[in-house]
Amino acid sequence: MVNIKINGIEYSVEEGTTILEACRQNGIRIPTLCWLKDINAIGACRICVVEMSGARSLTAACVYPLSKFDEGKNILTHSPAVLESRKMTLQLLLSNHNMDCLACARSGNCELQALCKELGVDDSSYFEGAKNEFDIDTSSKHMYRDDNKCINCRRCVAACEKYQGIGVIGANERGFKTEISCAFGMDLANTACVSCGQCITACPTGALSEKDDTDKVWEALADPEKVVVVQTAPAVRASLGRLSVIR
Amino acid sequence: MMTVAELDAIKAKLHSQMMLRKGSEAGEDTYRKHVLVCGGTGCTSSGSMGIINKLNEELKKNGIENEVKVIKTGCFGLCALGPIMIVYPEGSFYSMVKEENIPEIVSEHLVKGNVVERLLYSETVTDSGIKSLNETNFYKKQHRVALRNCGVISPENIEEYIALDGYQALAKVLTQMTPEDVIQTILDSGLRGRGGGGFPTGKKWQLARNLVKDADQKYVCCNADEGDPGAFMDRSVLEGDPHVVIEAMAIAGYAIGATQGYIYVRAEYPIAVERLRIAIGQAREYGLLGDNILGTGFKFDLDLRLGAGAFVCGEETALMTSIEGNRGEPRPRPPFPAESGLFQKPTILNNVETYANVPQIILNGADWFASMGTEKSKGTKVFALGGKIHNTGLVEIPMGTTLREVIYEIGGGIPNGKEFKAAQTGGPSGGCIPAEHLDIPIDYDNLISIGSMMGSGGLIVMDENNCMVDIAKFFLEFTVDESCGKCTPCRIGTKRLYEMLEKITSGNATLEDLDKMEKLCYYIKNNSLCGLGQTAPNPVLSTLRYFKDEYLAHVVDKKCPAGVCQDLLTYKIVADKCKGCTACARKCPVGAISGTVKEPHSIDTTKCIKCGACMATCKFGAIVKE
Amino acid sequence: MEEANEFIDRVKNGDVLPMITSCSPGWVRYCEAYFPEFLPNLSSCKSPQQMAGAIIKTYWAKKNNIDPKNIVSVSVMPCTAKKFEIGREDQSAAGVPDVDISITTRELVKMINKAGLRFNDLPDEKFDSPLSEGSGAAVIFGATGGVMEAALRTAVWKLTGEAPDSPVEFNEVRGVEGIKFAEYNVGGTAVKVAVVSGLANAKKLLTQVKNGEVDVQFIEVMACPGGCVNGGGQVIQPAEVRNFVDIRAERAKALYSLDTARAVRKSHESPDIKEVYANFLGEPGSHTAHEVLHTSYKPSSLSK
Amino acid sequence: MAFKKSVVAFSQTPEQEQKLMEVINKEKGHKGALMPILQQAQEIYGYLPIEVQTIIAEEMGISLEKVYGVVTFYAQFSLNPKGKYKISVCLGTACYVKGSGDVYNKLQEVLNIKGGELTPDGKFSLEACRCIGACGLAPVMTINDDVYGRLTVDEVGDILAKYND
Repeated sequence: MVNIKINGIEYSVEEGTTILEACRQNGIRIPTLCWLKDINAIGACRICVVEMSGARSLTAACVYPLSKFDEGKNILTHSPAVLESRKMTLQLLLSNHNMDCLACARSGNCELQALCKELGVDDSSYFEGAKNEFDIDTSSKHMYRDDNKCINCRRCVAACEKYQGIGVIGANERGFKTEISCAFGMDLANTACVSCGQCITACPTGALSEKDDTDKVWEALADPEKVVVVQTAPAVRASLGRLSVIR
Repeated sequence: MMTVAELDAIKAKLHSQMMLRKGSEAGEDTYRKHVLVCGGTGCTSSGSMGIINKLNEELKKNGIENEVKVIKTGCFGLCALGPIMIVYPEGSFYSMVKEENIPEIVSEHLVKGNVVERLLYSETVTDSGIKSLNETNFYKKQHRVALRNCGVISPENIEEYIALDGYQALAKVLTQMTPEDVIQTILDSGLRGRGGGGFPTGKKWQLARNLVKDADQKYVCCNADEGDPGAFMDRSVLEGDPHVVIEAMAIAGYAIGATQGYIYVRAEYPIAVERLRIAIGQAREYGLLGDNILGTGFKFDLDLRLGAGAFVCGEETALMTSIEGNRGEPRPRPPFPAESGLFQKPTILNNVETYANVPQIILNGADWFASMGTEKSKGTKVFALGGKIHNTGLVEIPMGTTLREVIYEIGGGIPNGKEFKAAQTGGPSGGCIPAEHLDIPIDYDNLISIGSMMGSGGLIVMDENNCMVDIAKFFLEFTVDESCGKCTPCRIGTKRLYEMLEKITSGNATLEDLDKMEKLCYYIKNNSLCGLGQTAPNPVLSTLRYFKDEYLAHVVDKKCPAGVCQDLLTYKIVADKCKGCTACARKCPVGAISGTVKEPHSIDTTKCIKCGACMATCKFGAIVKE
Repeated sequence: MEEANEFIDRVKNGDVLPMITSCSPGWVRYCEAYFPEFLPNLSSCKSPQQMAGAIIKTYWAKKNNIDPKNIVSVSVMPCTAKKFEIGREDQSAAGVPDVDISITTRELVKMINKAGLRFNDLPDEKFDSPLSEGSGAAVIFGATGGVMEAALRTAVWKLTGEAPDSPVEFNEVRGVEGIKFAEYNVGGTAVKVAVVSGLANAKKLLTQVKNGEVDVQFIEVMACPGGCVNGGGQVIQPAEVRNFVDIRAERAKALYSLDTARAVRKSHESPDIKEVYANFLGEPGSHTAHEVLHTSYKPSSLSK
Repeated sequence: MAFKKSVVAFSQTPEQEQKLMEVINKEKGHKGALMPILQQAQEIYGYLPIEVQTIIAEEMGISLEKVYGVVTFYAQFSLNPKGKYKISVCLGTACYVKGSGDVYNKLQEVLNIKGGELTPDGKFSLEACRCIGACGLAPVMTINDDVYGRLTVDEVGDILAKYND
């Protein structure tokens, strides 16, 4: 066991537990963005940084395994410096993000949006600057890919590669121009993507979303000539109960 | 398979011959003279290969090809004077040699025996006779440990390396020392990483040996990525003395219990790659790599892995990720490489120069090494002197030598009588050192305390004509291009930082922008995942610290004191110097210059695009830029 | 019904084994692209979505004398791959597509909100007949292992003299593990089955099967880890939730509790199913059944 | 989506394909084989078109996107053929401080192409490169294997003229 202090209070956790999980076990919530349990622990977005005594710079909580070398260290999860850093990280992300929230499929259910609210972003154009302009891939029957809303967290890449063993999307180019896309900028429909949508449910923002066919259903319902017959899958009812449905 | 005895035999056989190159008369050696020609990248680019061929041709013509041996060596260090040729035992130092000088040198010096003074390096020619190389200013204060063999032995002949105690350290380690002894020696020597971080090498090896006891495989890696622009120390060691790195890595393998090593070399160094390939092949041939080395049962082998153009791969975890065949993106630490590095096995990664010191420490002992340098920075450091300096080249100085000595005494000062402004160390991760710190002893901790860092050794000297804001912008442009793009602070932060610098150098910035920029710098330093991001703001922070007035000039007065930032310059015609010859008006691409013939002309600054064509054509120096 | 029957035929006639389920369109596309050599192993049954659509546009249309061209068959699915499946070849029993529009759970949520429905204030209502009363076996399709259990319930019932009290619970194939194995003694013959979810797990299992390291007769493959409950079309849970709550297990639990609550828990006991077979299909695997409820596959050459 | 196929139609000789297969089979067994294979493939073809990357991906049993992701990360790998004469201007600090930026701009002006591009006739390709370690000759440029040191802007014209065959 490793004895550490979190915000000054003593705790002891199993060796190898990350700072994030150690805090969670003791009721302390650290915000995350790019971390997806088991498949995407890469420390890329830097939202989950914390202060740790003895460290030269802030430490990403999601990928720091506590060991005997950390005995007795004190971890500050919400110090002013930490909160300021998390806010600046968000402002940097926004500076290269298409902030068209009002027309976005994920408005109200977007993790970037929620974090901006939680961490008090009050000037979304604080870091004005050049933005990438990527083409939007609408080639597939089931989804579209809008990389102008992508924050490079790579959760979708992890889902496609680790869950599905397919990996037709990934990080291409380098630096600011890095883009999550298919090989040679190919359309998703020309790749062996099996349209399973695991990347969509992994995506924190509106960069990946299913194609909306509801207008066609409304049209059919309104058409007196047509008889509309609807069948529902068993699994639908298991996830329909989410609060946002029943206002 | 070779035994220690055979190793010693080779050494004995060649030793006397090698002494010729240390200035003693040729013993029973068949050759009476050795002519060493520099085969480093700089000199090769200036045609030293042609010089060698011409030399061989001329020697045959004069029938003395069996008396004079021609050897292609590594870099001597004084690149500014390349191509370089030295004739032993006299040690006559011919500089800026051209092919057409060869016939004269051969007939006059090599045949008749009188040195062609006209072609010698001027400084060595004094009225009291020819000064030897080591007395010249460039070499006097140097102390060559890592560069010991560079410019002395032929890098493509393992036996010349063996002749100067090559692989004796490995023999000593394998036959007389336990792995723990080796680590203790390195610890006691106080050797710290020469890649720039300065982590104690002994400690790194100790961790790799002890952290994971039952690892089925461990790795020894060499960081020869040397991505810092303006740094070429590692290149010179690899091109001049590749075996020292091979021997040191074998010793490291024995110390931590690894049987496989990788050297990660930049693809931009073809000559170094070639020399390493030859050296590894010869080492295997002589049984100094592979199974049962020197009959001691120790097994160690080495492979080359080429970089492919990514500065970030100089960072240790990125380098390992690259060797694993991926995008060279750094990994979070811990786990540190000593616990889980290459292919998730315990790994040590040291810089070329760090390894170059190891055999010497083993042979001469930790105290010998600890006697050099300062209290916390032991030994010597190799610097690559470049930029606005006379003696561009390679300099190895004991830690503690001051910057003034390096620039003025060894470096020969600033050309064209210009004023020294700053020295930049540590490349894109480093900072600048202004005139006020010229007398600071160079070592890890001092450089960090003044906001710069040791870095790998690139030392770029800048004079009054360099604009420090422009230099900071240059480094940020580099980092933006070389960032791997994985983490937010570096991917987006450095881009915003670069845009802010562009705003300043184009005269559109406000004082508030300066504060915002400084805050962004500390944010990037504090939040980036790896060393590249954490140090990317250093060039900005250190220029802000020492040259704040230049920033203010750009922001408040909209002026660039050094006359570099195009947008802030205005071209003006000095009325009394202008003869009205209309040459400038005709050259101006945008018709911004007006005036009648023979009358002083004037430039309409609103139209002027500041291309400088008028200034270039004016014969009377009537056009100035401020 | 059809799948259990096909499995029994394959075992009896010594056809290609192991038989692999074909209800997950993501998995079918994966098989066509990455393991074309296993296409003969795929059950020729259409997916439940397509079967339901086919029955609606054939039997149900005739029964209510509606011209199939005037029927808009809509499906609400936890899956985005269904949007691709409706356009596949060999999926139009009545000469018109079995399913015209497939929307995800997320799109249904949008429609509910747009329509201003307030479920708490609405009385419970039954689905319209036919096909109104799904059996317990059908409900658990959404969890990994559910299709296998459903098929086993019918297959075991058939191979053990159609006893009404034939086994109904096959716990070995339940649970969220990516790869599950089980062996059952069915009427004297040992039947080895495997259940995988997540295509990376399918890749591992199929490679083992190809190399002969694993001997199984019947495999259920679900493209999405945990089965359709964790499908690509489901309501998206933020990382905050999915990192600390096992969504797959929670949602599966809901389906298994619905199953135990149902009176009818085996497909062959469902009155609607019986009616369709009696009035239209005849026997499982009959010619009509083949025409209406079965499809075909072909390798894909898209860039991997 | 802008499909980034290379500008030149792909054609390969049997020897090239045979050599490529040799390289793949030799390296495939070692760990981290992708990088050496890509480097040697670029040696064989001069660049890495989709056809070559597809062969490598299939032989190694990895996705084409994995290969493409690695290729687009490193500056040395190129999707388009380089010019008959590869011009590489060093923009390292030592050269930059001595004016290699002006030489680079002059070249772009004379050749009428931007950095990273190829002249329409395929003769010259121009790129800026990181320090090649010849700082003693700053500012430096290389054209294939020839190295030009201590460059001035005016020399650019006549250096290019030497490569007119």
